[in-house]
Amino acid sequence: MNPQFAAYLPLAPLALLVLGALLALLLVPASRQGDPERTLPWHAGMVLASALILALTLWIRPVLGMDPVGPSGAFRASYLGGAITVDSLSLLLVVLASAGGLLTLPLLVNASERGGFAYGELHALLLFAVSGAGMVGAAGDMFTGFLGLEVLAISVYGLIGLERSRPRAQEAVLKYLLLGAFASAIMLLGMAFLFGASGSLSFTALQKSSAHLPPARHAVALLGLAAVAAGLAFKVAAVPFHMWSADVYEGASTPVTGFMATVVKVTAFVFGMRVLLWGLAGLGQDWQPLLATLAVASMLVGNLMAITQSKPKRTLAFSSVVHSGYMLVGLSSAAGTSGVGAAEALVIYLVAYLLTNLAAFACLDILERDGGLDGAVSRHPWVASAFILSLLSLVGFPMTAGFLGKYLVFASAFEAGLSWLGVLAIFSSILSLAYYLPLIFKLMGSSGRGPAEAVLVPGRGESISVAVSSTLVVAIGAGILAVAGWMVPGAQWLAQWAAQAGHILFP
Amino acid sequence: MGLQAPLLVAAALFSIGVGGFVARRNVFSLLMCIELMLNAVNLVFVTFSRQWLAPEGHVTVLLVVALAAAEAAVALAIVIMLFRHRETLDVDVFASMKE
Amino acid sequence: MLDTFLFLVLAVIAVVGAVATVSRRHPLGSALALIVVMIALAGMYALLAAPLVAMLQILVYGGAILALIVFVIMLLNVKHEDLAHEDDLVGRLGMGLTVGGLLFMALAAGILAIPSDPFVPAPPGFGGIVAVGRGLFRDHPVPFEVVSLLLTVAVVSAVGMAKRRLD
Amino acid sequence: MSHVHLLGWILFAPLAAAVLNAIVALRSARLPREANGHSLRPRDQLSAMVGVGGPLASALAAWALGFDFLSRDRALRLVELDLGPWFSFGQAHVEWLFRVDALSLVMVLVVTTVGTLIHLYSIGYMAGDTGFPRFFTWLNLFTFAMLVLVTARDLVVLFLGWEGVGVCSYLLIGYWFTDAAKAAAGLKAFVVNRVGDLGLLLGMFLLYWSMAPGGQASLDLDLLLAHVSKLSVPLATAAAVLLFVGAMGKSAQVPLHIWLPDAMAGPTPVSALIHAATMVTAGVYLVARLHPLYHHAPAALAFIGGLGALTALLAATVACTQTNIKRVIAWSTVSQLGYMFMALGAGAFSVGIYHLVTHAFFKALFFLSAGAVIHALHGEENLERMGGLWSRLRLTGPAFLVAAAANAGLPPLSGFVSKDAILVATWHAHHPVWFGVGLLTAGMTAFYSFRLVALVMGGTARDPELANGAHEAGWTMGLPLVVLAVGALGAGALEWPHELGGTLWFSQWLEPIFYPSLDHGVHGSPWIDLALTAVSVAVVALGAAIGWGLHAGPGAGTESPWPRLQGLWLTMRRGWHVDESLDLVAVKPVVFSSKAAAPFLEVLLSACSRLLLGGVTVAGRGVAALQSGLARHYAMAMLVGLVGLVAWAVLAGGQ
Amino acid sequence: MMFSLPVWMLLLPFLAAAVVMVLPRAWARTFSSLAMAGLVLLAAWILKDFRMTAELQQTVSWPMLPLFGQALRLGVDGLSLLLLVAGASLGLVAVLVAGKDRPPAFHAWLLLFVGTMTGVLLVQDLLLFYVFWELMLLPALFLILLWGDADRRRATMPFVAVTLVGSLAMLATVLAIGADVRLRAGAVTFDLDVLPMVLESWSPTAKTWAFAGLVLAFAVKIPLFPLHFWLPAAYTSAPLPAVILLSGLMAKLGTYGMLRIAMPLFPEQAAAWAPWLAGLAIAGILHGAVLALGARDVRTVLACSSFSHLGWVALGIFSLTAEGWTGALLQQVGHAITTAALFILAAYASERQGATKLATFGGMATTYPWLAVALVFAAMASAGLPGLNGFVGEFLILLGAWGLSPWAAAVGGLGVVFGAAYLLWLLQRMLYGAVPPASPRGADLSPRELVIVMPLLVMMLVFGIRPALVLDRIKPWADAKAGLFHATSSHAAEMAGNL
Repeated sequence: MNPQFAAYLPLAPLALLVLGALLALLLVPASRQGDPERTLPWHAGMVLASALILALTLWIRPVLGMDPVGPSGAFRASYLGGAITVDSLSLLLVVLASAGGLLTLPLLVNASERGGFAYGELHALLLFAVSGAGMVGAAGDMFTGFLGLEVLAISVYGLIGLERSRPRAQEAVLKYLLLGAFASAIMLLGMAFLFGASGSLSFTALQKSSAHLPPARHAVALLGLAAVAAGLAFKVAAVPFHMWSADVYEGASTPVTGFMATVVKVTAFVFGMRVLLWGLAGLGQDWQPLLATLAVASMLVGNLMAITQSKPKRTLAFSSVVHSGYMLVGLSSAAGTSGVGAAEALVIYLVAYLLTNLAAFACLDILERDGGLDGAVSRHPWVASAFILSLLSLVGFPMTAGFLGKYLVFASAFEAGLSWLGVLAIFSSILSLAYYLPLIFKLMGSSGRGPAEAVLVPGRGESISVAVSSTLVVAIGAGILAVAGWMVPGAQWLAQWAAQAGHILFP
Repeated sequence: MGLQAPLLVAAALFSIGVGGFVARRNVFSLLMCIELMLNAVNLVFVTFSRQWLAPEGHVTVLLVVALAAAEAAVALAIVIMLFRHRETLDVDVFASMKE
Repeated sequence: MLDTFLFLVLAVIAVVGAVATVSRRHPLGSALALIVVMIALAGMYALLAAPLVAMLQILVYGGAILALIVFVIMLLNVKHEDLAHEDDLVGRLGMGLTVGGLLFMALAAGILAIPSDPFVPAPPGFGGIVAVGRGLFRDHPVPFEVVSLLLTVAVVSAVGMAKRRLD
Repeated sequence: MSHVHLLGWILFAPLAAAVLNAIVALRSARLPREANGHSLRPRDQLSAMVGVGGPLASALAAWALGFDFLSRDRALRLVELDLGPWFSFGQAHVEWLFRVDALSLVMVLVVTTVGTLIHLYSIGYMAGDTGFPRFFTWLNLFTFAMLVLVTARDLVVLFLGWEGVGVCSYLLIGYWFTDAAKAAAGLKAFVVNRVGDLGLLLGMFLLYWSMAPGGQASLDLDLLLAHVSKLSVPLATAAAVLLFVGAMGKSAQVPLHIWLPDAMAGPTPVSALIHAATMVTAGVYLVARLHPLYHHAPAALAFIGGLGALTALLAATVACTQTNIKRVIAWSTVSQLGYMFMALGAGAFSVGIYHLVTHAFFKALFFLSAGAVIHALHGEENLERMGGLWSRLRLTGPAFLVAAAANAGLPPLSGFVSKDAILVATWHAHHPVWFGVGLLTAGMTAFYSFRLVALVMGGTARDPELANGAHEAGWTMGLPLVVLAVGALGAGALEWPHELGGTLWFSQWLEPIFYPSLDHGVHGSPWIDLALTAVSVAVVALGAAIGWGLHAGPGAGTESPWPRLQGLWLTMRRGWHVDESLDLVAVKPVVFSSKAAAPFLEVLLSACSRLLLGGVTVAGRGVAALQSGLARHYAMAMLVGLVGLVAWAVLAGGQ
Repeated sequence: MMFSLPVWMLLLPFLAAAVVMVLPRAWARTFSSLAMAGLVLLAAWILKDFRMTAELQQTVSWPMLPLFGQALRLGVDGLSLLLLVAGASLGLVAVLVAGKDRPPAFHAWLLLFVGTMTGVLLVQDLLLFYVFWELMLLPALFLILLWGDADRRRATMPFVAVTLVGSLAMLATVLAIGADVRLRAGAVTFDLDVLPMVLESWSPTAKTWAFAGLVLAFAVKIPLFPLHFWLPAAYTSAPLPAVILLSGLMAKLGTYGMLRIAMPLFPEQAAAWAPWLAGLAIAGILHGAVLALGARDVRTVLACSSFSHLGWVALGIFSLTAEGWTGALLQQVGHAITTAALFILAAYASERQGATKLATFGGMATTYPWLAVALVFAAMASAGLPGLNGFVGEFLILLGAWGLSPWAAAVGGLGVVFGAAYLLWLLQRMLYGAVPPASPRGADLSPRELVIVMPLLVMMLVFGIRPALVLDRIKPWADAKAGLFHATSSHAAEMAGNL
């Protein structure tokens, strides 16, 4: 292989996504004929799948020109003076975002075919969204990462807004857009101050300067940190920047909600890891209490809000606020040079969270279409079981991915000396039972309110999506039993990958 | 002239924009408040660029302008869509979702 | 000294314009006030050794973005009854600006803690088209490219949402 | 046959009979039930044969062993049967170890002999009952359990027998379970007994732990009794009293006597065997068996004797007033058990045991003859409908009279000898109060015994129709009456007082057991003893005369012969309201709390969950109120958050 | 050995559950009975090979994912052996009493229930213990929620909620321990043999909190007063096979956890708390008995009885004496047999009566003599009649309790009285009295029913007369491990000596 060519190979997944998105735009007119061959869905699916496989392959077979960093075998390849950085974390994000897109696609297509949706553009926007997420992962400087987030955000605005016939979707997109722009401006302000503190926005430069800032510039950096944290908190829906999420999650069509709750949040967290663990690693002492406070607020308020909700979708929305709290626990535990374990844990949590919520929202979408959740287990046993499984994963039940993530993240809090935070997180888990259990009970109950028989059969794509995500939830969860040699090598891969992704931030 | 004056102006503009954003109900006003905030950010960038003598700030300002344009485009599209359906520019009308 | 004086004048104009922007009832009035703010800002940019940015501020911001907003306002033919009936505007504006004022105080406290030495003289060509162009196209091509993508996405989204026919 | 084999026969013949009968009972349980009068169905015949055969074999073996013992040296009167380990814990090992010595042999003989007779009697008494095989199953099983109790060498094995007889008692009292009240009487008996059993258990624990520091912890009687002298006196007293609580339950001492009168709900043979002759005397046996411990704890002995005296008196007063033939005898049993404990309390262990033996004979006779009366009157038990039966029941009548006279303690019957020995013993033990109480009780005993005879046999029939239908039952019921009557008449010979020319053979038989304990009855001055005997005989005679005189005449009834004492009479008839008081103090609160507990729990649970959930919900609502649906409110929240963060940054940066 | 007996025991139920899901409905019961029988065989094999010592046997060890530890160890010792055997046997019984019309999913959940509990018993690793512990809830929940009584939803909510609260408290302890180990050693391990050494250096406060977390989790499962509130409703509304496993095995895992995890890891805390916990156990014994006395539903009586009996077990454990421990372990096995028999017989009786409310019962001894005999027998075993399986355990527990404090034995011993009272009162209402005119008539125990019940009754007798069959395997362990608390127990003996 031509070494020149090989050196640029790590960019391939991202390039593929962007080109695929642009190609999808060209194909949009084809959809005018009603797209009987489903050209667009196939195209989008193929692009996402190839990006996923490509990223996986790249991770499994570190390519020429990638220097290992640290003992875990993590690698990093920089291009254009560090503006683009491909490493284990960015590849993982591509995999996650592509997987998110891929698993959402059938539901989205189904929703649009049921009507009320602009069919053509959504494929392009989905691909754009995933590429935006990929750019966040590959960004070598803060502003590029921010732009990636904006690409993702605007694509999601579009995805919500494409459902033009439903007033709630319009309301959702309006709120999301206005508040999103507001938050972006705040984040930009923060970045401006960070730029002021170090003279550059590239992560490497930030890291170098943040390690030993003179007091004056330290003050500037703190202003920047505060505003950036606020912007990030909005993106991940942490209290008190969370209020948009319930309305937007509710208003958007459920597949889009699922995509938002997973890909957008995970991407925002990866961005947060880049900014805080890489760029601002030197300020760990400063942002640790800040994030811990946000985490506590998110866990507390999120739980209280979730308990009072009557619509499952809003409950899940606030549940994801609570989960942001957990992830913030992990992020704040990663402060300091010994935070590798916490970063690793957070990465695993992100994976678990993404898969679990994808499954949950997919099931919710299917079940709410056909008679609601009451006694769904008798109408759609498999889908309802998958839903229960994902709810258990959200609770953090063992043998589900959720447990794995929760266990590792909470343990990292204890390890970081934030035992109080760990204990609060467990309290929060206890509180969260107050809304997860009723949902489970509702699914299993036989109140007789819903219809007795299934009317609508979920599409094949949807079924596969639910099956894949829930199987992965269990498979990763079973990783705790992954005793060398005879079970679930996937779990080991994940652990290894997470270790590398964590280590890449702590050279 | 030093850092403080431009930064204070930027802070003032940003705060006014923020204050307007939480106060106004008219969609266009909200959009313009955001523009105001973005402009304040730009001023900060330019100021620090001057301080560091780094052109990166200028570059960023240009890109922020483009970003503002993009956001405006989408926002206006939404406004058009909403106005078409609801015949109003009042954001408070859109409060159907709450528990 | 002249710089400082000019800057202060522009600052006052900008702040007054900003207040007008947020307090005008009709969006058209706000838009006009915003243009004033932008022009004042352009002046400040020029004083801060950023002539290119100053120019583009007027061209792109004033010329394009605001024109777009004004265009849409006109397009929608917003009548007075379509506007929000912001009867309690003064009260809410007071409230908003109070909290905004708090933010300003917090920010100002931070800013005033920064030592404010006079700027060193800028090297020739700083902020000029060459320097910025080099920064944009040589040092930071990636953000530039991403922004292009961003604009594409925005257009796709906007078109998807705003076009009349569903397909 | 070796002695060990004899012991094996003694123990397991009844068990084998019980198992066989159980099989018959279970097989017949599925057959249709037909009423067939008083004749025995084939399977009942089998059951009867097995049921009597088992105890009979046991009795024969026991007698064989007894005669063998007689021929042996005193020190060699011991047989042990080791069936291996049961369980071990801590340092202790519990063995299936059975032992017959002189004391156990007495008990074994009483149990098997009286038991066999009562089994025989039951054939006639229970003939025609649908549950005939079941009855014999329980009765055989009871015999086995009782034998385990009296032959056990380990306290835990003894406890097995102890509980085993309790269960059989429960099952037999509630034998006619279709009558819920009868079943409930069984329940009461079992539960009250359990209170005593708890005391017994605790006593065992105390002994075990008191031995633990020496590394010798065990509940084996030999080890234990060898150890008791090392115990401190308070500890020994505590253990002794706790163990006695067990005896109180089983032997119906105040206040745990309340179950025994109700236990009369069972068939009369059951009352005779379990609630007169054998099971209720287990407490006496236990105390006697553990006599070294009690010797070491004089205070406990005093307690036992005092409580025995109280029980004797109280029960005697109640017996005077009863209207039910069986209840009179039941209360009499309670009273006599009190006597036995009085003897034990006085340190006269062999006298206590002797009264146990004589009592077994005459009280069994009393019950069986009463049973014959009841049988003859088709189940009638009310004294108000009896009378004038002497002429109609030519066998039962005399038997009844002998039983009553022995019970009253008329010389020279067996009851006289044993009762007199007790009175003498209390006098010599310097317990004049006990003596006085004993004397008074003896008088009352005579009173109610002859009142009973007068009401049942004497005078004219109060219900002529019923009386005219009365007839004697068959030989199976008659033979036991005769044998027991002979026993009641002649058993006095075993311990005929010195001063009247007797040998005190029984005390000598038990001497190796209770050696070196002092039997006060043996060592008194003959003249004092004679005087005491004279006094007691006089009192008994007086009581008997009043009892007969007041009730033999026409028109006599069960009501108080002295109208002015009517109130007291009724109080006594109700057992001095002990039952009601205990019910109020111990049972009612438990029943109330059991009824209240579940609803209370429910209310508490729902209140707690409501409070908790309510608190959370209220807090949630408070937060949710901010979620107004208005974007600018959301922006305001963000703005507040931003101000907070920036303010924090300024403060943190200023440091 | 990779595939030795414990591994097979651990895998079999899970594999069988997977298989049964894809089998046709008609084969489900047969297949799962075969699977359970296989499990019983494996357990019996382990039993056969068991050496009567205190040590861990049949050990298996694998390397683990380093995130979670170094090696996963499985093993069997005197503490777990008989629970394993009892669990497998009860699993078989549960499948046998399951109705013919139960769907495959029901059997799958039953198998999973047994499997998770087997896991709890086999693993020698704190984290894996927690995992199986938590998993165990799932089958219980689903069995009740999907196949329970009419008011099952009301019944299960407190059960699940409080159980999860308890296990999250345990999770807090697990996390704290794990984090500490990793900080100190740089690697993760949850091996139960290693942890005590690590925990030695903890501060007393930290230990107390950690211990409290574990105690809460176990106390909910036992349940210890006042955390028992979930029990009556849950047991009452669960289907029969589930309730057999719930009361027969799951409840014992609470006390198992105390002995396996909480007390060895934190001996000082255990010693300090033991009197208080024993007090709660006694309160539970009495409260359960009182509840059983007042209950109006036959299943509620048995549920409360089970609660009361587990109070006995807990009392034995908290007595901190070898006698008490031996008794508690014995009582666990004995109670597993008795409670299963009682619940089964009660179900048979209710089936015939067409109701479970005691007010509708009466006179069953007349109409169903065999059933009545069996019920009386089982009730007597439950009441601790010597010669049957309940006695020796109760005896040793009370004996041990005396070693803790004479008052504990005296007050706890009242349970002996109350126990007899409520059981006989139950028999009184079900069996005795006249037959109510309205009650339906049915046949006495069928051969199938007899085949299920008889072995249990025979075992009651056998273990009553030859408890050594169980004791010989338990006692070495109890004697050795209670040595941890030897100081306290000899102290108690001295106290008794000084009294």
